[in-house]
Amino acid sequence: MDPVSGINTGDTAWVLAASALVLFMTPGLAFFYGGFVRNKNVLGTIMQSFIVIGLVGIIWVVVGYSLAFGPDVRDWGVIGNLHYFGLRHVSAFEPYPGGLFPTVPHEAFMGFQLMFAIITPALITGAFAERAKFGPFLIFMALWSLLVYAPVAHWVFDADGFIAANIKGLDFAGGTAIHVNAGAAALAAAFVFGRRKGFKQEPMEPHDVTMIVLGTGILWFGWFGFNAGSAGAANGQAVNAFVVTTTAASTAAMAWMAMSWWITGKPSVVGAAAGAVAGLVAITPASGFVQPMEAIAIGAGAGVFCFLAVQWRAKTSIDDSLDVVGVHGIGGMWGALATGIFCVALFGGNDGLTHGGGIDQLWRQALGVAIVAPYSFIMTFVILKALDLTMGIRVNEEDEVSGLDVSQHGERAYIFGGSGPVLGIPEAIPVHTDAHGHTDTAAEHMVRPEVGAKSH
Amino acid sequence: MDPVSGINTGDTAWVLAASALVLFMTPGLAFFYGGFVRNKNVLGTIMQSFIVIGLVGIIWVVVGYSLAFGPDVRDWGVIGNLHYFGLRHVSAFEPYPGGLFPTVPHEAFMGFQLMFAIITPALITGAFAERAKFGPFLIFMALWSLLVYAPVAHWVFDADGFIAANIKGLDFAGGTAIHVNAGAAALAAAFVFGRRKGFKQEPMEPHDVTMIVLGTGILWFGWFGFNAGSAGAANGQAVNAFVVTTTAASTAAMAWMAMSWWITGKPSVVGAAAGAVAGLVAITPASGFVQPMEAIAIGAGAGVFCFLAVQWRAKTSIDDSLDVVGVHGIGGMWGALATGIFCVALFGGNDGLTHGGGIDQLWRQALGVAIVAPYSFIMTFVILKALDLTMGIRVNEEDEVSGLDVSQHGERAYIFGGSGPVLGIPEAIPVHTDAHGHTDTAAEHMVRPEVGAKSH
Amino acid sequence: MDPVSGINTGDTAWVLAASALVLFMTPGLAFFYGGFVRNKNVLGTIMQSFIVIGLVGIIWVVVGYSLAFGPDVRDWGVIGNLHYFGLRHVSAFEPYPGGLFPTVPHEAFMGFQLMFAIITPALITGAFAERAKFGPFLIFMALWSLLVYAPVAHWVFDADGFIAANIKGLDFAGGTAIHVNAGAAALAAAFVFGRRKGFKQEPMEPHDVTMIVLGTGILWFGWFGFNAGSAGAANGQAVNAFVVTTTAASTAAMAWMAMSWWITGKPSVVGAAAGAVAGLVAITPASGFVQPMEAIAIGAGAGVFCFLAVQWRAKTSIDDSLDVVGVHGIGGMWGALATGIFCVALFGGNDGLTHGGGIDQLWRQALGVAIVAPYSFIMTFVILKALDLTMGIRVNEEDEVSGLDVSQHGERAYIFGGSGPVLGIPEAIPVHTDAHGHTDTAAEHMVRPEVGAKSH
Amino acid sequence: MKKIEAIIRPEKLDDVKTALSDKGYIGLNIVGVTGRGVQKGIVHAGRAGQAYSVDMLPKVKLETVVIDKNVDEVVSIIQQAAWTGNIGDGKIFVMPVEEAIRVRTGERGDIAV
Amino acid sequence: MKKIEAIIRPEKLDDVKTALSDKGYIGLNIVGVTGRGVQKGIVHAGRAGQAYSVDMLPKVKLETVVIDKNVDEVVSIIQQAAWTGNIGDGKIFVMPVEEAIRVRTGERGDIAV
Amino acid sequence: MKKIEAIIRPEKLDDVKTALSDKGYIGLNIVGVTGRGVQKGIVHAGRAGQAYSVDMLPKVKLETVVIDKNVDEVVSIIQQAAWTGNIGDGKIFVMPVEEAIRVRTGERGDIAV
Ligand SMILES: Nc1ncnc2c1ncn2[C@@H]1O[C@H](COP(=O)(O)OP(=O)(O)O)[C@@H](O)[C@H]1O
Ligand SMILES: Nc1ncnc2c1ncn2[C@@H]1O[C@H](COP(=O)(O)OP(=O)(O)O)[C@@H](O)[C@H]1O
Ligand SMILES: Nc1ncnc2c1ncn2[C@@H]1O[C@H](COP(=O)(O)OP(=O)(O)O)[C@@H](O)[C@H]1O
Repeated sequence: MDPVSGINTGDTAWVLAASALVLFMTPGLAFFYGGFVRNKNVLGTIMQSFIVIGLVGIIWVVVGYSLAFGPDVRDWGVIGNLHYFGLRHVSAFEPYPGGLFPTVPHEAFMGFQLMFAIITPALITGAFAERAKFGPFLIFMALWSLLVYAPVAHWVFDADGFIAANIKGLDFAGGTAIHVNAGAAALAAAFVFGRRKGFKQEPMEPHDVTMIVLGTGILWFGWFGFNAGSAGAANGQAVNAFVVTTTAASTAAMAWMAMSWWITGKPSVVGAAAGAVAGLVAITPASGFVQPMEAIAIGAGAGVFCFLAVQWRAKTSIDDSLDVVGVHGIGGMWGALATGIFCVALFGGNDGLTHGGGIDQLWRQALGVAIVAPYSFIMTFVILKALDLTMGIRVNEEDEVSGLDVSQHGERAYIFGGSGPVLGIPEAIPVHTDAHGHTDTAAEHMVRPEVGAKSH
Repeated sequence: MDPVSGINTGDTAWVLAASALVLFMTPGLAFFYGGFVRNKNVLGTIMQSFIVIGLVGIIWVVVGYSLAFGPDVRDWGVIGNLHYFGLRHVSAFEPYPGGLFPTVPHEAFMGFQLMFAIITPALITGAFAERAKFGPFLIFMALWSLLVYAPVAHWVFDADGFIAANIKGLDFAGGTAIHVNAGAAALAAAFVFGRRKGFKQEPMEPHDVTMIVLGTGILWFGWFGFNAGSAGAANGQAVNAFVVTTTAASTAAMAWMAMSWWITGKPSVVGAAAGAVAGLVAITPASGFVQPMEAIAIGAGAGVFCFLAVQWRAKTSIDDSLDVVGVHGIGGMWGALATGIFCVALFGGNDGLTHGGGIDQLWRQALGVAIVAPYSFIMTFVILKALDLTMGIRVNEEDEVSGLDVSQHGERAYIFGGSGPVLGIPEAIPVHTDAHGHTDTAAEHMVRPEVGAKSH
Repeated sequence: MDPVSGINTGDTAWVLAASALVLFMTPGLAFFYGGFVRNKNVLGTIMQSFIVIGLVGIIWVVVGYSLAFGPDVRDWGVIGNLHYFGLRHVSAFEPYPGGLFPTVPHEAFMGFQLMFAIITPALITGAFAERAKFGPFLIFMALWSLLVYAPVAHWVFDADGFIAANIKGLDFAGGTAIHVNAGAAALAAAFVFGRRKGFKQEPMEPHDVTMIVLGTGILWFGWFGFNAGSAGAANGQAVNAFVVTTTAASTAAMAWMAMSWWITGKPSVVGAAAGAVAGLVAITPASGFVQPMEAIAIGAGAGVFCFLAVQWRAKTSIDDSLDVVGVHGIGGMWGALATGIFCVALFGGNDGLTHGGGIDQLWRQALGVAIVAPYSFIMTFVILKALDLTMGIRVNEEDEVSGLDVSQHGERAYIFGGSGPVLGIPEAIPVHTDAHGHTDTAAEHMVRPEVGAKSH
Repeated sequence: MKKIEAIIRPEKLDDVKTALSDKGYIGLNIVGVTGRGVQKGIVHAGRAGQAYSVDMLPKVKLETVVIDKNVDEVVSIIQQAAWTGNIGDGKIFVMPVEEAIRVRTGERGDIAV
Repeated sequence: MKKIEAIIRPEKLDDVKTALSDKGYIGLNIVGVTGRGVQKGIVHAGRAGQAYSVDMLPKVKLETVVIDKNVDEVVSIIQQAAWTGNIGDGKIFVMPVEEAIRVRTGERGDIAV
Repeated sequence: MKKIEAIIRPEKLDDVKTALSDKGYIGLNIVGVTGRGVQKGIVHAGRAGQAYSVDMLPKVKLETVVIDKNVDEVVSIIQQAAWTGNIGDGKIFVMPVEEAIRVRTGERGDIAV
């Protein structure tokens, strides 16, 4: 440890590795979601996560970080000021003056938080999969990042934020700030976007379950950075967060699989993957404060509660397409409350219900959720409604039938389906030509001399 | 380094990162194996690795760890006691009292060992790919983890274990405890499960070689955690283990490819991938004790010996479907012996044959293998036979023809094969209805109003 | 930190993790490239990256490292001597005597450099995708590694190299040594290999865009090791390199996507992925010397310039099939120059154009590029021409039509295309039998009794 | 009996299937094909998104065997349901079938379809 | 000559292929199709495993052109080998073929098949 | 009208397509099939690269409906373009078509194809 700055190389090494792991989660999420959608929407779905790394990756370093972790405006605990605008005053050598991550450089803390800021809005995209117009989608993500994520992160994570400082809610790695927040936004989004064409009429099955498992594997791997990295150091709390994270995920995977086995007669692979994610979500807020045997309880709860939530949702007419509410909303809420139930003062924080602390902490946890969820729901609803009225947030029916890949991005994911592989023919995007030979002009001007029949 | 506890943040950071890497290996293995099987079994195969993270992830923290690394029962060096049951007495702040990983918290050592305990049984699944009934499979994994892995890990890894303490076998990261162990179990499993329907009559080719390479890439990446993490510190031994690991894998990939080129006339991509894994297996026990140029020898041996073993196996009637014996059994054995040949006292351990230590260490290595392999073979045989007689371990013929994905999990991996992609039609699982209209009732009760023809 | 050797565990932990990350980039590259090619060439393309890990993984530890980082021959700054042949004198306990990475063991520095040596030649393979004969390809890679990469790495990275020492060009993680170098080689390779059959006549679209995004995700993840690892320590420079790396990639992904949106009317997913890679390339040389807001400028430039270069290339008759020149050549060049424009003395190095340092550093940067690019171009041209005249570097037309997978490796990537999945029939490689029943004999001798019709 | 082969737009398949079943025509098979006709398609090529015009487009072939008297009705159902009025709507072909056998029962002739 | 088109269960394909080759009928083609008939199928939907009933099922179409005198034998081989007795066993259709040409030799008529 | 079905080698598809369009025959459909005939194929099996001989090979089926007077020309174009002279070149079948309807216009008969 550097005696002047207090920077420790071991802690810094861990925070750097953890940040890389958390960045990797967003492509992981892209595959997790991409596997769930139909073939014709896989690129659009992957893109909705992937491009958020681009979009929020810029917004956050320019202004988002300062709003979330800048010195508090008027000491209201509501929002940070622009002291860190453009990362001015964010040192690569001194720690964050706000007290978090005291043994690593401030810029490393910023980079770690960046990865959280990226994945949170990306989580919401599952709620409106297969039907969002790409342009308005980008604007939504940008606004949500600034108007919802940045303030909520300030409230919950920043030492001056009112949930952290006044309510004293515990949220180690973001159960409330990230999962409850994204879950509530997802619910609002499902309402504003409305149901997909064919919802409950056509099967809309995952087009590639192996892609779902790939995404799950990457998420699990990355979540070690997410939770154990949130200790901000390679210390005992990080080690314990690491262990409880994997334990909860294991248990939830088993629990969800068992539920699917019991209810449908077969142990579902998709269910095991979804369960693992639910367990990772639920342990997130608790990971710095609970012990491994309690992680088993949290994981089991996550597997069962989220399964039931998803099963219930499937009976409603809400098209939260990839069950963001059921997994992140419910899982995050359970995790936030479970933190109040199972937390122990060992690593900092308080003793919870099962450790003689009474319901005090549980109450604080509930309060945090009760503030963040409605805020996120309402803001998301308003932003999306405004965008819908001005630009329209949803693709038209024809584009929805064609799929996002072709209609939004002009691309197709695979050239081996259908007659493709044998024939080596890419599945072209048909030009709309009416009977008089008039062609869709947008495309026309850039068409090159024909290929195909004329090759050789 | 903390002067009281002796905990070092740099070492802890490395062990945490290494543990995450090793966890990631199991999904990697899932893809490696998943690519090899036929389309209809890919989910079942992936699940057999993936769910072990769930199953053993619970068993190990509850009791497995204590059996393997708990204080020795009666000082026989055979098994640990229940001192660490439920991770009681496993500190997040103090190191493992057993002497291993002295500069990282005990709980980190436990977490690192957890990842080993997960992947080892998953390795065996390749031997009985495409034909195991899922329920009995889970029980087998649980029993094997407790009755085979935990004691063998105690013998080999724990300082009090009789192979480590008395025989003084060297096994840096698990050549004997993991690969020979899994390989011997695989042989027993191949015998008890018997051959797949159509074995040697129908081609049973990898349905996705890119998935095999993906798995190999993840395994190689994760193996740095496996081997270099086994140093328990970010020290010279870790650095050397890192380098020899990649060197051996490189050489073995080249060697296997060369063998396939020589024998079949074409350099096989599958072979290069299999070779890399064989090299990683072989260097595992040696990685803490040998130098890079010797890693080339070990890798070359792995590529050649494992290729020959696999080629020979293909001529027998043993259906070790994904060649676990040939790669992990033979590769692990070669690695264990090669450790005795090439080890050098530089990093601890002894001087081996080529460093003036004579055959002493080689002999100890052989003894370790000679104890672990039969133990694992016999125990596995007995467990599986018992399960087979009571519940049956193998799917029935009809389910085997349909594939594990549909028969065991009620799911299909891909909706882009056949007419799928063009038409967007999921490949449904046919209901068995006899000519009188009687339908398979298990499914019936949960069937919702028809979709498809009636959509819109 | 060890007071005698100066080795620091935190720094070592970070360099180990970073090395693993960089190794993982090469499989990432394999998928990035593999997704771009046609179905029939995906294994051949993946193999061309994957096997380089094998090939250069051996060459480098035996001799390449010594040429690049061994003590300078005659103090000309041109090449290292054989002092480190076979990694003799490369300590696992003491740092590299050449001054780089002073707080980690020499062998760790070697391992980190190994990963760079592996990925650089692999980058070139995109230029001659879908048409290289495998045997000569291997020889080319080996020669290029020794005759081009090793000396250039010496010039640029080694403290005694003439670009580093005399020209004082700044190249933090390899803009000139790696990307400009590979880009120039790619141009030469595109010329010598010539155009693919059907170039500009048939569409040659990516057969799997999700694979491209997977590769991009892995590359982005791994690039944190590449750039932040190049600091050789878990220090402020590493932290800043980490942040600017992701910022530049984000910006370039957005910029390329915006360009494609503007020019073609749709925001391309392939474009966003390509853009991210271009941004990562461009920030590479600058990452140790610039600040986050300048990374936005560098990323934006990378997105725009590389897009234009690729668009321009598409109008020429140069078949640089996967646009290595446009992305790595142009991106690397822009990055090298941008380093001279934006660098700041804060982390070492000099002040550049925008920090009051005048054009001095920019000039040095340009000089570095002007030396490396022609050297690489000419050497590559000569090596390939020589190989072409002696063994032929290109597959014959029939093999090109069949695809590399079948013709070079005797394998097919997928068995779910066409009628495969429904039918479970692998797509066999037809035997060429003439009308008199004479069969291609190479295959014949190892044909087993027929399967298929005769099964059961 | 006649076999009716209809080459239609993939996006119209659902409508056609539904229109047929609404009138009681259940039995049919579909195959993904790649068709060439007057209609052209576009492929966006390469990272810089150059557009190519191609002449091979994904189509769906729907096949159903019907008894002679239903041919006209089925043809007209398909034609209406598959219609968009733009080039590329496809073709319907009618071909003779001499015999039909139901595998399950061995029934032959009109009763088998 | 006649063309025989058999729509069968995918899991019966191997048996049918073998039964045909055992009697010396080698030449044939197979295509994956999606069929609709009386038989229904199930799709497990979503993470909570809800089951849907669907009416489109994967089938295999086997096509072979045979000379007139072999039609009955081939039909009955296929029927027997494809039979399970449950709904969904499929259909066999026989259609006229006017000419057959072997590409390699240009031979025409019965000798070409 | 006749339907011409040609089973050809996949690698010859481009040549056949071009040969047809060069003579003005644009309309056609192609389907990937798996064919069995005299020709054999090889599968490399397992990590040690054992070779198996198999009898099912990937082929392409090209279908086009043409008016009666063009049948001979189209058959011969295909035959020439698909020819390699080796076993496995494939077959061409000609079948009767009773009616053709263009979905877009409702036109029937020769004018529809
Ligand atoms: N009229 C028809 N024309 C063409 N194919 C048909 C027709 N009716 C049924 N089929 C095919 O036969 C399959 C089996 O039909 P189905 O009615 O389910 O059972 P079965 O043949 O036992 O009566 C269907 O899935 C479909 O592929
Ligand atoms: N002569 C033909 N034989 C068989 N199929 C044809 C023929 N001509 C066209 N088709 C099929 O019909 C589709 C539509 O034809 P096209 O000429 O593009 O438009 P339209 O049917 O509106 O005149 C083609 O893509 C092809 O699948
Ligand atoms: N009787 C048949 N009916 C339909 N298709 C056939 C028949 N015989 C052969 N074919 C198709 O023709 C292809 C080539 O046949 P094959 O006997 O191998 O060579 P050739 O056509 O040169 O005699 C086969 O793979 C199959 O697709």
